[in-house]
Amino acid sequence: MAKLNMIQAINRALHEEMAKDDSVLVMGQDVGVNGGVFRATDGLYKEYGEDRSIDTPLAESAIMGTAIGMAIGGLKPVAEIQFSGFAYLIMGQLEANAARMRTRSRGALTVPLVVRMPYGGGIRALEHHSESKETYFAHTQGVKTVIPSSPRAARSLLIGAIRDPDPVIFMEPKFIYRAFREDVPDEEEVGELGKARILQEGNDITVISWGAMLYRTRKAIETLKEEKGYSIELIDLQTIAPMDATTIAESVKKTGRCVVIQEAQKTLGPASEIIAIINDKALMYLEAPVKRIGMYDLVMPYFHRENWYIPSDGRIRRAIEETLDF
Amino acid sequence: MAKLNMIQAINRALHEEMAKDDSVLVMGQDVGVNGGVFRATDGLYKEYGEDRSIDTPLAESAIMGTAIGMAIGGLKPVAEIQFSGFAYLIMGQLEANAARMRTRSRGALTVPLVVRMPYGGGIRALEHHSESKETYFAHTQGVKTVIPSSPRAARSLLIGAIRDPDPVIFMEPKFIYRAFREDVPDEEEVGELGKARILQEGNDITVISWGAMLYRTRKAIETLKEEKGYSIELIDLQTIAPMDATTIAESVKKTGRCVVIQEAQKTLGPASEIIAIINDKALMYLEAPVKRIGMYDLVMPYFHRENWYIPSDGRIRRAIEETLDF
Amino acid sequence: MPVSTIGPFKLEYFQVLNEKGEIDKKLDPGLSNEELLKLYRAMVLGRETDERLLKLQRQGRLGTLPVCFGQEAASAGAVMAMKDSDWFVGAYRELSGRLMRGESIENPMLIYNGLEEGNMIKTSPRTLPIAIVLASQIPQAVGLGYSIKMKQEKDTAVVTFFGDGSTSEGDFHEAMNFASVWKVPVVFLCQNNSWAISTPLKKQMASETIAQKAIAYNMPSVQVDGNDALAVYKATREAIDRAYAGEGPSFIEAVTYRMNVHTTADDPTKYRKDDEVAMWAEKDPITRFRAYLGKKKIWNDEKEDALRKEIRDEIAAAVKNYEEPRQYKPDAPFDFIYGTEVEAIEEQRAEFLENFKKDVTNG
Amino acid sequence: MPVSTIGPFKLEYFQVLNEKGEIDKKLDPGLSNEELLKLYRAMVLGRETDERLLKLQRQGRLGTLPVCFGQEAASAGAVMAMKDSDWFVGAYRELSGRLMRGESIENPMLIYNGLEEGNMIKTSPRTLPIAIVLASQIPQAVGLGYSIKMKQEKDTAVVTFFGDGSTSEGDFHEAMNFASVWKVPVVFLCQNNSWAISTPLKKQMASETIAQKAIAYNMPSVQVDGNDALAVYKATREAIDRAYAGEGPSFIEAVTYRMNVHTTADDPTKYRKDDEVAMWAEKDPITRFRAYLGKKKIWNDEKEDALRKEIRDEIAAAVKNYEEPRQYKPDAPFDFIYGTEVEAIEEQRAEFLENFKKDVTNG
Ligand SMILES: Cc1ncc(C[n+]2csc(CCOP(=O)(O)OP(=O)(O)O)c2C)c(N)n1
Ligand SMILES: Cc1ncc(C[n+]2csc(CCOP(=O)(O)OP(=O)(O)O)c2C)c(N)n1
Ligand SMILES: [Mg+2]
Ligand SMILES: [Mg+2]
Repeated sequence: MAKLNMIQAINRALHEEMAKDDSVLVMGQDVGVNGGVFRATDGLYKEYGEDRSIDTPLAESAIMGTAIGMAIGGLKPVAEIQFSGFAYLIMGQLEANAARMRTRSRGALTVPLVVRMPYGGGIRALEHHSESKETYFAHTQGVKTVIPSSPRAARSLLIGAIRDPDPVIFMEPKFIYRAFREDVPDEEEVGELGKARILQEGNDITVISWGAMLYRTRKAIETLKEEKGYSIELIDLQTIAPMDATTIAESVKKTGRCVVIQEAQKTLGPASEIIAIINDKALMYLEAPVKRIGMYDLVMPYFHRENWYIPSDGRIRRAIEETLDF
Repeated sequence: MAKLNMIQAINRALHEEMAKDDSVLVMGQDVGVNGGVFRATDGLYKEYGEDRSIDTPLAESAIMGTAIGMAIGGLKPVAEIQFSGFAYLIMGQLEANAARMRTRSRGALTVPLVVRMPYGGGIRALEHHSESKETYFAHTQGVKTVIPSSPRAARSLLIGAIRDPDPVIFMEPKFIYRAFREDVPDEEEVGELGKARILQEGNDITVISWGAMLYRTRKAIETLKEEKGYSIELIDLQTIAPMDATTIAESVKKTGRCVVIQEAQKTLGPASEIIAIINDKALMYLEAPVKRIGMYDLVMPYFHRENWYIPSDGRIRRAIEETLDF
Repeated sequence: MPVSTIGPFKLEYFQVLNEKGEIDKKLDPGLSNEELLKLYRAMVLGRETDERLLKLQRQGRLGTLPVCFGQEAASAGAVMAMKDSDWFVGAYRELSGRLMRGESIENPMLIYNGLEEGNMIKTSPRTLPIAIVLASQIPQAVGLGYSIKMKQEKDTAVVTFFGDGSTSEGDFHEAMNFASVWKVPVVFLCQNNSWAISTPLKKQMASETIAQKAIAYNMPSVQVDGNDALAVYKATREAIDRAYAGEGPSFIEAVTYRMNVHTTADDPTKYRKDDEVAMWAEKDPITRFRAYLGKKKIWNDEKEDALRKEIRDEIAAAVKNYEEPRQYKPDAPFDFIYGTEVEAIEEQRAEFLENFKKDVTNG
Repeated sequence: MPVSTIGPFKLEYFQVLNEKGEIDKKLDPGLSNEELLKLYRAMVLGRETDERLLKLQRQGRLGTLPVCFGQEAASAGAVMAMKDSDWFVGAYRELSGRLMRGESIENPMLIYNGLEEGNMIKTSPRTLPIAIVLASQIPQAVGLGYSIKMKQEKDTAVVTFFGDGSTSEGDFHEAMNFASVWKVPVVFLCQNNSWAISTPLKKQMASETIAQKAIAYNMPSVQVDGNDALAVYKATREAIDRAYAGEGPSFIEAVTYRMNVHTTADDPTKYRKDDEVAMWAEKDPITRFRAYLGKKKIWNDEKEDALRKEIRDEIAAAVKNYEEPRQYKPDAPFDFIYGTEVEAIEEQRAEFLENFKKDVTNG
């Protein structure tokens, strides 16, 4: 059992999988010698050499496209896009090939690969280093989109993603790369993709979040529980697509109220789908409108204003209280 | 007054705007000499020459990127992406630059341009020629995404898009390019972006659609009205983003029931946002869950199966009846 | 030295078999008679299948399809140099090459009738399905090349095909660069057929040749007469041998011409002159190859008639088989979207099947 | 001819001012003394500002920022050849050039303190804001070039800047191709500083030079000593003159070196050797330029001291001004998302302002 932060947990998962399976490799800009700009791939170069820890040239579409070829050829590439703000350049390859090859070839060709990318705000970075655009990926059929919210989850879900037979977009909330540590067991844990996790059971209200926002939400909830004694059911969505409708619906059927906290922008952010699922499966149980809070429909501001725009503890708390009081 | 089909109406709008404003130009693959693979730009080459009717080299990202430069430089490019299935290649430029330049420069630099693209299924075409991915664009802040549903709307909305100060994605439902004709007045009509249109008032149920699905929905509704006498309010969404929440909410407040018919896939298709808006603004008026029908979360099948997957008249009719009977 | 020279960079153009079917002895790649006949047959099969598909389309029995007429040498010549264990990563203009790789004649019929079943490629597992998104297949070829290297597969290469227009795409450039840095066993084969739908070369690029684009990547490159199957074979042979020897990627520009429509949805009279087409008709790859075989005294009219008949029968049988009434599983798309069972997908499948049944019965 | 030659393609490399500050008379672009001093000042201002920014960052007074140390000649030399009416389309490694274009010293401070206000570029309307998404600015330059052509703006060109790594992006290739086909007045200037964060050139590309990439587009291209401001000036002058004359785009590779960290978030000791850096220190662009001015007898220590003091005062004033307590409008992002009023945005603005107030008051 080791206490790891999220970057260490991700690094550990990569070490473990590369040790276990010769066909796993990491690739991307600066992932080799430098160990990645956040050190997620630290030590892999030394351990496994430049062929399995590839410093690629600077071209996202080719990183995606060659990874697809590698996967078809029997390797298991774990590609890194240095920041999710540059990942829009992979949309062509992702949609045209990664997402479609299994369907196109009627199962003859498959594309088991992972694309890791840090996403989200909060680290005082430059433009394009702060967005949360999981919708682009979640709306891409045939691809799974996963977001861990803690070190232990990051390690197990990344292992789950690497072993998954489909292309997986693995978005890492960089705000909490080093925010806290968590016990990570020595034994293997393989996260199941497509499942949300109930972190805390409750009866008054369902609160759904993921990634860095979940971390913030957790803190907000602690205060609320202590101060007001609410019974809050907290769900870590974990997989944005395919979304775990059952867990969401069952919880809302129980509580009748729901708040979703996302870092993504409002229009067609994942919260919209959560609301649509609740509409489909649990509408008649709702006692109040589902509240969604997150980034507005704006360009994420440069960092001076960033924290005014990312949902604050207070905003989360208020949203929960308003929904409870509705 | 002329009776035009949608392609003719689009062509007419381009002719009109190019005649009126020297800075307007069209660009894209095969839009010049050939007049576009669907003939949307027919005659522009002859009338305005190759400098304003540009046959570009074959590169979508550069079509988008150079159009941005042209717009900054004072031109008004109307770029064509030959099929929306190739438009994922513009996501990098669109998000990084078109969508952000106004914010980035605090209004000093603006990017008034239009990207036209045929989208959607139904024409027995090859792979990648049948999808409806308006979500990718609608989720891109700073960009407007418009879809006309008839010749007259196409002409007026395209003119509205060309005159708009922001980047506009103009998605054309190719299934109805030539499906029917409509009277298009001789005088200028400038469509207002951001507004949905109530095509038909009614009290029992709100039906929302856009593009080719609206056309199909209209037919389904006719039968229902005649056979069963329902009073159906039909809304043409017209602009996917920014979405006209007021029109949607007001209608649902009146009817208490709603069906959304989209060609897009389920997860995070525009219907999800419509449902979220109803949740935000009209939840307590709902007498039944909002029903969304559309493509499933699959790769759009090759054309042999396509029509089994695009919402059929019957499926639309059933959805409306089920929601009425709920 | 304040001023110095970079380069010079030089490339070769070559032709082995001229328009009259005369061979340049110095360049003869030395195929056996049997091999020559195999290559000839592949081109004729491609041509005849192409014509048949076009007819089926015109009769409304197939949907939109690309036409390969006149470009038979470029893909067949290349495939002649390939082994089954090499990877074929193509676009849609390599019908001869694909059939030569062992794809069934029914495959294109299924595909162009809107059935993914045509991509099942069982007969040729290392042939990737046609790629419609231009140039998107090229990075995949490089990734396959990397996997060959990593797995130390001996004597294995990848040949990837694309058109002149496709070289304008970013993916082409990125893939060429990755390949040259990684030194992967990949052959880039550009079928320069002068047109990208209605866009002629001179609107597509300012460079005189496509071959010179490889200079940017320090990649061996050659331009050949793409209607000369022996030139294409020879260039591919040499490139594959370099790949097998661990010397990395190569580039080949095969200069050919799109003799017919781009696809059946296209009308070339809008944008090009007949005399350009007529000029190229004289460079036909099959005519010259046949003349060569004749000169070599291994071919005659009788054999030609027999071959044509054999091929036409083969195609007819394939058409017949393809047109047998068959039921295509309506919900097959749900089977292949993910490799794991996904609840939402199964739920949607049920919804689909219910609706499908009702739609069929008009319920 | 069955075999013929394509090419040869040749490029030039040149240097005007060597490391010791000696000029090659034959290549001297003939700047006046006044111009030489202007160029020198721009480089020193860039260097001093860069150092100051770095210090502010290390003190926690700025966020992450790129460091331009050692690359002053490449952008200043180019801007020396530009008029205000030319467009400057850069990335983030052209501090000297940007300041020379008239951008205020406060701009980078604002930007690197997370304020879009730093992009307001009022003092230099034809200077585009820094582009972070690598190579994404290059197609824009080509579009601007097209607008110049369409509007028949006389004697107007675009100069676009990017790094060695950025030439691996598809957008670079696509833009080069469009520019060459359209013959637009655009100068492509690559600052080859040997590194893209931790990625050295040899992992970035297999070609010996970046200049040779222009051969793919039949574009005039030259490689110059990028630490030699006169060489960069001369190459840019010639390229801009070609652009003004309607002869289309040109490519310049300026060979320089990233002497410091990539950004303040980077630690180069992880991936490169000190002696490489030390070797390049001897090629410093400012040192050699100063030596040249000394040899020309238009510069001495006294003048140097005066210049340094003047510049430092200027920077200090900018820092002081920038650090004046100011209120930045919290909801400014809502003002610039669209050019029209959008109901949803105004609704969200209200929601934002309400939350902002409550957050501030901890309500
Ligand atoms: C990325 C992309 N953009 C546009 C298209 C539409 N399109 C199909 S074929 C074609 C022309 C291709 O020209 P070329 O690469 O020369 O190949 P050819 O058809 O001549 O064999 C175009 C523009 C596409 N399929 N993919
Ligand atoms: C499209 C894109 N991918 C990745 C990055 C992250 N990144 C920022 S700078 C950099 C290296 C750039 O190298 P180069 O083009 O040589 O410019 P230099 O920094 O050396 O001036 C990388 C990978 C980015 N900004 N944009
Ligand atoms: Mg072509
Ligand atoms: Mg560099």
